[in-house]
Amino acid sequence: MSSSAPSDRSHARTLLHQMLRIRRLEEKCAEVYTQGKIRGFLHLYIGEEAVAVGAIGALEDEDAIVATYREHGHALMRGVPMGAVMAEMYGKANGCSRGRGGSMHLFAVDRHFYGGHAIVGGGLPIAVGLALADEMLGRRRVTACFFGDGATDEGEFHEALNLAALWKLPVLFLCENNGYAMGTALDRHEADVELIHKPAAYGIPAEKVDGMDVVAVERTVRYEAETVREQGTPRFVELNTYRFRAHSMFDAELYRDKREVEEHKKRDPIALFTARCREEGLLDDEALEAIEKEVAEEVRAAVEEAEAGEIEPLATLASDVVSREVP
Amino acid sequence: MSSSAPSDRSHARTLLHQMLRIRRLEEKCAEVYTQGKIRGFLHLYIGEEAVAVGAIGALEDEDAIVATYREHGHALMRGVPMGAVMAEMYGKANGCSRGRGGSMHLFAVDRHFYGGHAIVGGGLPIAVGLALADEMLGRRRVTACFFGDGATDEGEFHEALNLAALWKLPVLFLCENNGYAMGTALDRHEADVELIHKPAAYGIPAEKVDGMDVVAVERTVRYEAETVREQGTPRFVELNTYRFRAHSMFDAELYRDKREVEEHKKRDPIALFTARCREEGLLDDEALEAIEKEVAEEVRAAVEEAEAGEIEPLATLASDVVSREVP
Amino acid sequence: MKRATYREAVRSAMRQAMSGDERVFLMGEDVGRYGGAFAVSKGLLEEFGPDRIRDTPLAESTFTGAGIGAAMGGMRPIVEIMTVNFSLLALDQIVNNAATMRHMSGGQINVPVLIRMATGAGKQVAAQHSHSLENWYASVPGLKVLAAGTVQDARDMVLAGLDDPDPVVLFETMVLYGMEGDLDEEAPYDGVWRAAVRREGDDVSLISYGSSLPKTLEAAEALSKEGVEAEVLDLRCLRPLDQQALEATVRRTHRAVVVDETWHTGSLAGEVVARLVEGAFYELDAPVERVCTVEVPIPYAKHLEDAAIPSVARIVTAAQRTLGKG
Amino acid sequence: MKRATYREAVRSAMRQAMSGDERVFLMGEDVGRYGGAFAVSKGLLEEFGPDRIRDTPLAESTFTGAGIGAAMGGMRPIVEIMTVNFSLLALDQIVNNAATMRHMSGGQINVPVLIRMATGAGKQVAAQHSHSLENWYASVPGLKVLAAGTVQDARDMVLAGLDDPDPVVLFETMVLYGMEGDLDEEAPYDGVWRAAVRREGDDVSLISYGSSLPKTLEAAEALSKEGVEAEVLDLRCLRPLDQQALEATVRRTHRAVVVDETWHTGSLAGEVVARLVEGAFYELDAPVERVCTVEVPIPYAKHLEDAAIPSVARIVTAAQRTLGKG
Ligand SMILES: Cc1ncc(C[n+]2csc(CCOP(=O)(O)OP(=O)(O)O)c2C)c(N)n1
Ligand SMILES: Cc1ncc(C[n+]2csc(CCOP(=O)(O)OP(=O)(O)O)c2C)c(N)n1
Ligand SMILES: [Mg+2]
Ligand SMILES: [Mg+2]
Repeated sequence: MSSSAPSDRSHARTLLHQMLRIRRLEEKCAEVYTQGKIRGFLHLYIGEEAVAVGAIGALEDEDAIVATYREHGHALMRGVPMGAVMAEMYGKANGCSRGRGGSMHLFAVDRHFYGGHAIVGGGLPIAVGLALADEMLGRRRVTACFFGDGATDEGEFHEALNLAALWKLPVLFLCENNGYAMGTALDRHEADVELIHKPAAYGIPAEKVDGMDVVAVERTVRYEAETVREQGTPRFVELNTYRFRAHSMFDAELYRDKREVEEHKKRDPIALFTARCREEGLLDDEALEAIEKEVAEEVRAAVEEAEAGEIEPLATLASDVVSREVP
Repeated sequence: MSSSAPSDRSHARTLLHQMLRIRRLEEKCAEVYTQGKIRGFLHLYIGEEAVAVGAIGALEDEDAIVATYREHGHALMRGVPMGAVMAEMYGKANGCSRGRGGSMHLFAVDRHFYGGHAIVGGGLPIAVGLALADEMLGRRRVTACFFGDGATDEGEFHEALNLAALWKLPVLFLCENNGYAMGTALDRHEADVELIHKPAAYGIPAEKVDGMDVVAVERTVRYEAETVREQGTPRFVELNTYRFRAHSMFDAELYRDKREVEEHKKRDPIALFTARCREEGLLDDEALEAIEKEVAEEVRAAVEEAEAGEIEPLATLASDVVSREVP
Repeated sequence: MKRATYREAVRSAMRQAMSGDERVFLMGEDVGRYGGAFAVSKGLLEEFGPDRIRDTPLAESTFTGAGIGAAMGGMRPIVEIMTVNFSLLALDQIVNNAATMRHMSGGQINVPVLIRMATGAGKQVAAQHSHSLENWYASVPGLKVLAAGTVQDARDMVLAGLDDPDPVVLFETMVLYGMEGDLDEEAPYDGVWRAAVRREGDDVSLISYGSSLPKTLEAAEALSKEGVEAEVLDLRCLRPLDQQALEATVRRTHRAVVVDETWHTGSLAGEVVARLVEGAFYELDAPVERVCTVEVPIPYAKHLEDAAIPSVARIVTAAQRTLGKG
Repeated sequence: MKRATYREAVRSAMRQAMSGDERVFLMGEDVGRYGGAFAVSKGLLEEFGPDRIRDTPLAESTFTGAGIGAAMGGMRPIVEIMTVNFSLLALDQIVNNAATMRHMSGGQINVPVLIRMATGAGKQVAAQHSHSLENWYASVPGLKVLAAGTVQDARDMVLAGLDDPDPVVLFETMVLYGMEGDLDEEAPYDGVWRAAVRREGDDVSLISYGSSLPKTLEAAEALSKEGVEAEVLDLRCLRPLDQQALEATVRRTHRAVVVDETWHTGSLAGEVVARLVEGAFYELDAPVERVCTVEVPIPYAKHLEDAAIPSVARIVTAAQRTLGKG
């Protein structure tokens, strides 16, 4: 399977541009991490870019997003400036969460980006609640909830699907199945690896899509999101993808074979899509170079912004714990 | 649907006798509860007796049992003396849990009865663990895990089914579906009321049986338990039944219509079975009277034993918190 | 001003809040058709309908998380967790989401959810159903914690909790639901965030809250008959604790007994002792005493349960010890 | 006697236990193929095979409960919960099952499970991944709680925990896994149930454990340069607490600082203060100080995280305050 064709030149450009923004930003993150400028857990999305780009590109701007700790790509796609993302990882006050959250907790509430969440499965009930508020307030939007294959092991996954289905809430469950929960392969953490059987037990319609094919992801998620918006009931999409890098920066990758990784790299979503665009004559070397240059410049500027950022004064250590002191 | 026929006279007698022991004991419990001799939560099993009698009758004595807080019938069927059960509810030292547990926590570990558990869904992981120990120690027994329809809402239910299936453990999941979780009807707590769809999502074979038909329950559970024993993998049975009494003694039953209850009482498992046995000429009035007399005497003696029991001395208040004080 | 039960006071407050603010709604297990496990929400379904009185599945973690999410989405949810015992299943959502969301987002969002739960022992419901965990909740930054020990507070705390922009955990005492008292349904309610002196006295301070408050007041009367005048301080707000009030009372009495139903080790009473040491050490003329629950999972048998939890007799004896008597 | 890291010490103990007792096995997330999130169990899968080194699904409540059930069934499970943060999802099983089973069955059954978890902040993993909840676990009757602050204890506590017939929760400090120290793999290990004096001194007692122990020892050296000789008491066993040792140290020094990484309010340090008041009030010449974590969800930024958790400087200052200096 290769990648599907985009509708036109500008569409092709947008998709590739967005995937490259994520790829290059994260390559830079890995680099500065080794310099100790980013610390803590850093979960790279490299190899999975087509999922966030296709899926979030298919949503409306006012749709809500709840993501995991592997959410740099999702934040960028939702319009969080790259500089604010990088500054957050640097722990600077100009970060999108003022340096309080770091890589795992990127937030941009004004863009309806309700955060990166670091407890596996913990974001699902939040997404159901956001959709409940929409339903009760008559706000016609979709809440897109991203989570991994590992999250389907957690009880909250099942409770959340049941509640969303029982109460008929507009949640679009987006399962990023990259085949592993940390070092545990899908067939060693789930008795039935056919993940779309799970939503079926709650009467939630579900389908699978090739997560390495950005256009297919976009098409599928657009259809599913529109259906959720029209019918106001939950739906589920499994996006099959693969993590090219280690789970986090502390992962020796003992659990998988280098050859397996190489095999999957042959289906690099960016390479596949670029090839297809060339075939279609939608992008030539010149256009590609232009995109790479633009992205390189954006990354450079983002690092600059992060480096230049101030840190929060110690005096504010305990600020924003509560919004109001008791009278 | 009426009740299926038992194999012979003695079989008929045993089943009816056991169901009546539960029925009459609990009627007495309700009576003494109003006198304040039993306190706390008291969950009556009246109407559901065919489930415990048929299911536990179909198990081997060494099979393990994990039950809920609605477990008087299960304890009796597993051979816990009626006096020890009644004394426990009286909070006496001669109770099966020395008066520490009460109605919701009947234990008889020597009979592999691993307790009544009061946290909905909380017993399932315990059952999976008992089966894990059996598997690792090469002990060929089945762990029968009872839980209600409400427990299927809890995340632990799903986690436990997944783990049992993934690790191929000899657990027999027995779902006592009485149509309500306290005051919440099944269709208001589960999006898909077809409960056997849930085990399917873990590749666990499942079937339903009429829980008001003691012989059918026995036949089904015998087959399922034997299969678990042979194959060493989990299976699931949904037992459809109905609770004739309030959820607990604090329930005004605002959530269901008296007529609905009356409808179900027409399928009283004891009445159905008695009628069938008469038809088959397996039990006559004399035999029935004899059973009732025997049960009445057993209940009387149980109350006497409970009344006569000593209470634990206050000096032992904090005993059995740990099994060994630290050196 | 009228007479009402603690249960009716909570219901009255929820009714007032839902009538006044469309965004307020109640969700929890059996709050609707059943009328609430303790009949607290009885009648509200008929009055406000199933959209605002929502029976949930048995899924504490997710319905609590959904309440948190709904609050993030602009609603003012009241999440009823039937009892604190089941809140163990929802702790991740409360501690890792409700309490952290504002801080880890750099102040972008607040979580105005009111989480109500019944707490405490005394009903012979044994080890798994008799927990008191106010001490745990009171230790979590990002949460505010209230515990109602009077009928008026049962009403006021619901309203104050709903007015607050942050996640508020409200502990209702299971054994007090039937207690009668005066209820002013027009009263201002912002006072609940501060401790209240429920009885004045100069000899010893009895510091308490929630389930232990009535016992503590009774103990004060008993002590009075023996010529000991105790001041009774009701903490009311367990997070943040009213440090001023704690110091003020021992500055008057120089002796204190802290009464609370959490287990002795790690009890909230222990925190109060530590704060008295930090803020008023030189005011203390005797070791501060704690009357808490004996370190045992609550047994079913009545005589054992009674012996396990704080009693009037134990409070009286402790108070006398601080005065060097007995 | 050899040099080893804290991580290696835990591994060595698990290897020793599994070699000596067929019933011992390890289960948890990524303990096998991955080698353990912190590489603690690295190599054990190859040595003991997948039947005894079991990777679990991401289902904390159920795999912990399964460990409890397996213990009831005759095994000696080691349940590894990757970090204490995720144990919030397993609390119901630990508190309502492991801790109560023996009592509510009237003593019929015990639960010999060892639950290991990494704890603490200091790695910039932010609010949801940096909790310290030893205070909560230490408050639960039916549990025993250990916290390893040295390489030797990291080994000894695993073995002592496995020998114990009751549920034992062992806290391993995330930031100490790489710490080197002396390790005697033949040493007896029953001493871990009692507090240990890690440094003698007469001027002030510094009471600590786990993650805070190295900082406290460092602070003691700094104080020594200023002529203040501090006694450092390592609690080691957080439940039951060693009351004798607590009283003995203040009887020597009459001043104390309790250092612990749980949040200040409701901290384990607060419990220690309350116990000193209960058992040695008249020995105290100054208010007991607490050095705990500032009341904020742990922020990601390093300078903020460092400022939030106990530091050598804060310990030194607190010690000086107890001596009326600064
Ligand atoms: C409740 C919980 N348990 C364990 C962890 C540690 N952990 C972080 S990511 C992860 C794997 C999650 O896998 P998956 O859901 O497939 O997401 P992926 O990392 O593959 O994107 C684990 C076990 C956690 N963060 N939360
Ligand atoms: C985790 C948890 N939540 C809530 C309760 C309160 N509660 C006790 S029984 C019950 C209903 C359980 O229904 P079901 O599982 O169908 O069993 P049934 O009572 O019908 O036999 C509830 C909600 C509880 N004991 N545990
Ligand atoms: Mg994955
Ligand atoms: Mg039911």
